[in-house]
Amino acid sequence: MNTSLATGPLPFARDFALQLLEDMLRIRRMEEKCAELYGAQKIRGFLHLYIGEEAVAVGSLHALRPVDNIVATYREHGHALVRGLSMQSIMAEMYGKREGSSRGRGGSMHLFDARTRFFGGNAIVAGGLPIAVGLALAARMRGEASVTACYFGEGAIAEGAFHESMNLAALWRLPVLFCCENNLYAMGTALSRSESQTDLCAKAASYKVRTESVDGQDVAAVYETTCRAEQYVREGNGPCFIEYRTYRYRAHSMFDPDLYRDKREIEQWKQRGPLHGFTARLKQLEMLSEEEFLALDAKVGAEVERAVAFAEAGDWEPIEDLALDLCAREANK
Amino acid sequence: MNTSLATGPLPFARDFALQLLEDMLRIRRMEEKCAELYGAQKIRGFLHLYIGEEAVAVGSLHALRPVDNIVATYREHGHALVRGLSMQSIMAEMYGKREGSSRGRGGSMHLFDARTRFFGGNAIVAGGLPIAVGLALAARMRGEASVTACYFGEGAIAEGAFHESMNLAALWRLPVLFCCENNLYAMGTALSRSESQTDLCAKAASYKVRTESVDGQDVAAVYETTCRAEQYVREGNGPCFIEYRTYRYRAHSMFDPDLYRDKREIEQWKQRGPLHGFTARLKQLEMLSEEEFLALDAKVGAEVERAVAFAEAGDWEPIEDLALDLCAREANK
Amino acid sequence: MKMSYREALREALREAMSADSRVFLMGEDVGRYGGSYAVSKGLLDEFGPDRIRDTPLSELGFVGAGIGAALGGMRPIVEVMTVNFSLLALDQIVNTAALYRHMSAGQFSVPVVIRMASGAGRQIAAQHSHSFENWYASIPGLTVLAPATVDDARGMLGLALADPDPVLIFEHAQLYNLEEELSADKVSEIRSARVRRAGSTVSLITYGGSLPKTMAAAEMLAEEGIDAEVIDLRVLRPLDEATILASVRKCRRAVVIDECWRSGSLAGEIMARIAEQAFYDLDAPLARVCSEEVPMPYARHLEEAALPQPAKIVAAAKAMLGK
Amino acid sequence: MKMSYREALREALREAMSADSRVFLMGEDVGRYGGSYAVSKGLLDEFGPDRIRDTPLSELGFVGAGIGAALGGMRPIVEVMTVNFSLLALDQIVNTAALYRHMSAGQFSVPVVIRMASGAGRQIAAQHSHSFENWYASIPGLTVLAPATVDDARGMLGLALADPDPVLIFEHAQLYNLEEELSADKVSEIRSARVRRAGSTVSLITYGGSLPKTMAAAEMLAEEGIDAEVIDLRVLRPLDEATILASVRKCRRAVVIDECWRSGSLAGEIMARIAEQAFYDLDAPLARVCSEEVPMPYARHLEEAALPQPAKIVAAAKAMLGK
Ligand SMILES: Cc1ncc(C[n+]2csc(CCOP(=O)(O)OP(=O)(O)O)c2C)c(N)n1
Ligand SMILES: Cc1ncc(C[n+]2csc(CCOP(=O)(O)OP(=O)(O)O)c2C)c(N)n1
Ligand SMILES: [Mg+2]
Ligand SMILES: [Mg+2]
Repeated sequence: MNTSLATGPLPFARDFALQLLEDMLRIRRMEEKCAELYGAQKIRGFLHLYIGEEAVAVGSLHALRPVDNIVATYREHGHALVRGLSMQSIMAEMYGKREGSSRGRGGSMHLFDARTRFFGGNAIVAGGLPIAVGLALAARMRGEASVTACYFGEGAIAEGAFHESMNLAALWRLPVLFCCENNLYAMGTALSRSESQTDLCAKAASYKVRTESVDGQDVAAVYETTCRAEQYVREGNGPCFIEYRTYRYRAHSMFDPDLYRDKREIEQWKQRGPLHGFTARLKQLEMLSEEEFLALDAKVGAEVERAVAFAEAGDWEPIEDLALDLCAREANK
Repeated sequence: MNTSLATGPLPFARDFALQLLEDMLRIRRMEEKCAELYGAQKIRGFLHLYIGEEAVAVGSLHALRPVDNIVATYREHGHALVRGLSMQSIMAEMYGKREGSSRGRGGSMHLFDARTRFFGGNAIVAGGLPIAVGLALAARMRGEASVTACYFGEGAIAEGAFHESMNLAALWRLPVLFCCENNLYAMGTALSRSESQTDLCAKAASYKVRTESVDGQDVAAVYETTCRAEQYVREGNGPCFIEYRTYRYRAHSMFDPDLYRDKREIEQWKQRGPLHGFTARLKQLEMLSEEEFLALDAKVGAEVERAVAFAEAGDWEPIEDLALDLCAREANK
Repeated sequence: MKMSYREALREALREAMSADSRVFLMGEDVGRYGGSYAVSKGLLDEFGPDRIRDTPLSELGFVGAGIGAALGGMRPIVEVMTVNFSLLALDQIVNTAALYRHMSAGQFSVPVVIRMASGAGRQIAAQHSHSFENWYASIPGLTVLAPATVDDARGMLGLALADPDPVLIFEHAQLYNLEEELSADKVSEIRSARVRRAGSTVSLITYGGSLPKTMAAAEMLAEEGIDAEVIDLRVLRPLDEATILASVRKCRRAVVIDECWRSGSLAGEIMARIAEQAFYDLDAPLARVCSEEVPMPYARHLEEAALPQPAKIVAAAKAMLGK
Repeated sequence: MKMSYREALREALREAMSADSRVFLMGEDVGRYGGSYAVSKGLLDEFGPDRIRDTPLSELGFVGAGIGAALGGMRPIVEVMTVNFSLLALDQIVNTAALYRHMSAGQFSVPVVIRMASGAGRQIAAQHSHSFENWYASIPGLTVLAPATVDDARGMLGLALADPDPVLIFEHAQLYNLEEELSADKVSEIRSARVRRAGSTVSLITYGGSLPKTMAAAEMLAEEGIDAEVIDLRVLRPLDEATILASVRKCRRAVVIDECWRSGSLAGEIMARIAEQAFYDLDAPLARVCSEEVPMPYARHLEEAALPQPAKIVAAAKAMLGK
C-alpha cells in the first residue's frame, strides 16, 4: 500500500474538481446518515456502506456519458447517487417507501433508474457481469457508441460468472468496462485467501483483455484512468479491466463485527482517505478554502436532511399492489 | 500443427513400448467395433469415440499409480480400458446389460470402477473438475500420496467450473493433474471461436499453476511429460495443467454430421495418427516387426470379440431393481 | 402442409428473425453445427454469425448475456442445449430475468426467450434426461411454455417474442421428429390449455412430450369403452385453471401425467389445485403417472420402465373407475 | 438446558468434528468471519483452518469439491451461505451428488452434508429470501432435512453425517435466535415427522421456519375452541407419509403451510399425496398457506403481506370449518 497522499496540479479545472469533491461528500454524508438511521431501525435488512471508497464511484462515473450503461452491486448507494438518482429517491427506497426508486421493493441493495441507465443493484456476487456483457452486446448490435460499466468487488473474481463474462466480452470484443473495486476483503476473506494469483490485472490479462490498475483513493487518478479506458473501449477495441485499489472503512454490512482485520491496517488506510486527501490537495493548490469547504459540507448536509424528511414523509405502498409490475401482462400465477 | 512424426530412440524399454502400443490398439479396435455395434443398434444413446486421441489416455494413464484417482468425461472408453476396467464390462455396459460396469444404468458416458479408482464418466462438460479438486483435498487431508488426474476437453475451459476449480486447486496447492485434451473442437465450435486466449497454458498459468503442453499424438512424449508433471504434483508442489494437443478423427458423437471441419484438416491430422506413428517408430527402432504387429492386432481383435460375446450373452437387469442403489438406506421417495 | 416439429421451430425462428432485426439466436453450436437437435440448421447461412451466434460452453454467462441484451433493447432467443445444462444458468434466470421488472418497480423489463430441449426417452442416461419444467413453472415473473404439437411449435415462438417479459420454451426431445399437418389457423395465444380430445369419463391432464403417450392411452381406453378427455396444458405458467377445472368438473375424475419425478412434479401441483378448488366435484381420488424416482437409467428396458407409458396411464384411469 | 438454535448447531458441529477426524466444515466465511449467521463462531480457533476451511466465492467449485472429498473418504459439511446462492451449485448437487451411487451401481457413495440458511422475513429482498427446499426435495438420491426446533438443530447433523448418502439441511434464517430447552432424550432418527401439538379438528402440516407461525396459529384457534393438530415434517425427503396420513385421517381436514411460492410448493406435493391416498377420509377441500407469488419485497409491510402468517393460517382453517 502506498501511504502517501497524491499531491500536485490537477488535470482538470477547479469547477470540475469541486464537483468531484461535492459528490464524494454527498456519498459520505448520506451514508453516515444511513448508518444512524439503521441504528434507529428506520432502515432495515442489509446495508453495505461505501465509506472510504467514494473516490472510485465518483472518479469513474464522471468519466462516463449519459448514453452508457451502469451495472452495480449491493454496495451501490454511491454509484446510484453520482449517476443521478436523487438522494430523496434513494433514501425513500431505504425506508421502504413508495416514493423510493423501486417503490420500496428493493431497499439498499436494489436501486434502479431507467432514466440514467442505472441497471441496479445486484445482491448476487458477480451476478451483474453477464448482464453487462449482454447490455454491451445489445449496444454493439444496435450500433450505439455506448460503454457498459460493470462494478464488482475483488471477491467476485473467484466466481465462474467472472470467468465466463470476461471471456465472452473479450471474444466478442464488446464495449464493457470491468470496474473491479479491490477493497482487499470479501466479507471476512482477504484476497490472498481467495485467489491463488492476487495480481488481479494478471488474471484479467489472461483473457487478452486490456488492464489498468489505479489508486482508488485518488479521485483524480481514478478519473484519468477511467477516461483512458473508457475511450479505448468506446473506440471498439474490446473490453478493459480496471482495478481500483481501495478500502472500506466500515464493516462489510451492519451485521459484521469486523474482527478479521487488523485495526492498524484500517487506521493506515484512513490516513489516505479519499475525501481528506482530495480536500488537502485542493487547499494546497489554493482551489479551496476551509470556509468554502464548510459551506459545501453544509450544502450537502442540507441535501441529506431534505432526503430524510422526504423519506419520512413518504407513503407505504398499498398491500394490494404487491404484485404490481410482476409482469406486463395480467397476473401470472 | 507439427506435421512430422516423432522419431528416434525411446526413453523406455521395449516391453513397455509394446504395452503402450497394445493399449492404443485395444482402444482403437474396441471403438471401431462400438461404431459398428451402434449401426446395428446394439449400442444406443450417445456414443463419443476417442479414435485418434488414444495416445493421450494411454501415455498419461501409464504414468499414474493404482493409488491415484481418475476423473473422466463422456469420451472415456479409452481411459476406462487403460485404467483397468475389463473390455467385457465396458462392452456389457454399452449394451445396457447387468454385467456392465454399472449394470447398464450408465452406458457409454458413465463408466465407473471403484477398484481402480475410476470415478467416471461425467456427461456435464467441466462437471468433473470440482470433484477432482475434492478428491485431491481428501487425499491431502488423509495424508495419502495420491494424485487426482482429471480429464476434460478444451471446450470445458470456457465453463465457470474450470475457473473455480483451477483457483481452488492452486490456492490450496492440491495434488490435481488437470489433463486437457485439446482436440481443437467442442462439438462444432473451434477453439478460436470459444476462447479469447487460445494459448491454453497461458490461461492456466494465470492461476499460478504450472503448465505443460505436449504433442498428444506421440505416446512417448505424452508419457514422459505426464511423468514429469505427476512427480511435481505428487511431491506436494500443487496442481499442474497439461495440454495434450490432439485431434478426434471421428465426429463428435454418432449424431454429428461433422460439417464444420475442413476435410483436409482431418486428413492432415490422420497423417499423424498415434498408432500409425508409434508403430512406424517401433519398426524403425527394430523393436517391432510387421508379423509381431499383426499378432498383437489379432490378440486385440480376439479380446474385442470376447467382449462382444460377453455382452451379447449378458442379462437384462430386472425391472424390479430399478431403484437398487439409489440410497444405502431404505427406498427414498 | 405436413411439417415436422423441428421444421416448425425452424420456420418460426426464420419468420421472427426476418420480421424484427432485434431478434437473434444465441447458444452453443446453434450456428456452424446447426444446433444439437438441428433446429437452426441452415440459419447461419441465411442470417450470418452475428444473429446466429455460437457461444462458448458458458451457460451462466451466455444466458445472462441474453438477459442483458434483452434489457438493452434486443429480442434475444437463447438456446440452452438441454434443460440439464440450464441448471448452470438457473441463477441468472431466477435472480435476474424473473425479478427485474418487479424489483425495479416496472422501470426495466427483460423480453428474452429461452428455449431448451428437455425430457428423456433417448437412452442418454441420468445427466441428460431431466424434466425441470416444474421448477421453472414455480417462479413468479416467468411464462413457461411447452409446445406439444407442430402447430404450437410453429406458433408459440413469435408470441413469446411479443411478450415484454421472459418466456421459457421447453421442447421435448422426443417431439422433434413428430410430423403433423400444420393447421390453417395460426396459434393466436399462449395463455390457455387445449382440449385435445373431448371426453366425459376421466380427464387426462398432460403437456409436452407426454401428450402423444396420453393420446395413445385415450385411444386404448376408448377401445375399452372408456371415454377419456385429454387436456394439453400448453402453458405451464400461468396455469389455465379454468380449462383444467372445467374438464375435471365434467369428468369428475382426473389423472395427471408428466415426466417429472413424482415428488414435486407439476402433476402434483395440478392435483393440489384440483383438491383446493374442485374437491366436491370429484368422484374418486386423484392420480398421477410420472417418472419413477430414480436417476434415468441408460438401458432401454429400464428407461421405459422409469417413464410414463400409455399402459400405465390406462391402468391408472381404469383403477380410478374401479375397472 | 436452554440453548439457541444457533448454539445447538454449533454444538452439533463441535461434537461431530471432535468425534470423527474425517469431518470438516467448508464454506464462505465459515472461519475468520465466524459464519455469516455466526453458527461456526469460535470453531476456527478450536479446529484450525484445515478443518474450518474458508473458501473463495465459488459455490459451484466448493460444493463440487465437498462432493469429491466425500467420494475420497472424508465427511465434509459444506455450508452454502444461503439457499439463494445454492442455485450456482445446483448442477453439482443434482448431477453428481444425487446420482453417483445409482449410476455407479453402488460402487461409489457421496456422504456429504450440505447446510444452508433459507427463507425470508429479514427484509433482505428478492435475491436473498428464497425457499427452494421444495426443489431439492424432488430429487431422488438426496435426503432433505428441515430442523425447526433446537432439539433437531442439535441432533440432526450427527445423524446426517452417519448417512452414507448426501443429506441437505435447511436452516431457516428466522430460527437462529430461537431459544428452547434442550430435551434430555437425544434426537435419534431423521426419518419421521412429529406431532408437535396433538389435536382432532384440523391438521396443520408444516416444517422449518413456518412451524413457530403454525404453532401460534394453533394457539389462536384453540382460543376459538378449534383443536388443531400440528405436524412438523422435519424430513422433506423422503416424506413420512404415514404420519401425515394418520393425522389427516383423524382430523379429516388439512391445511398445509410453507414459505415456498404457492405454485410448485412443497405444500402442493403434500396435498397431492393426501388427494391420492386419503381422499375418502376428507370432509373438506384441502388448503394451503404459502408465500404470495411475487419476488420478496424489502419493505416490512409488503414482506409480511407476502409471507404466511398465523392470521392467514387461522383464516384458512376456519374457512375449512365453515366458520
Ligand atoms: C453468489 C453469492 N455468494 C455469496 C454472497 C454473500 N456475500 C455478499 S457480499 C459478499 C462479499 C463480496 O466481496 P467483494 O466482491 O469483494 O465485494 P465487497 O463487499 O468487498 O464490496 C458475500 C460473500 C452473495 N451475495 N452472492
Ligand atoms: C454443461 C454442458 N454443456 C453442454 C453440453 C453438451 N456437450 C457435450 S460434449 C460438448 C463439447 C465438449 O467439447 P470438449 O470439452 O472440447 O470435449 P470433446 O468433446 O472435444 O472431447 C458439448 C457442448 C454438456 N454435455 N454439458
Ligand atoms: Mg471486496
Ligand atoms: Mg474438444
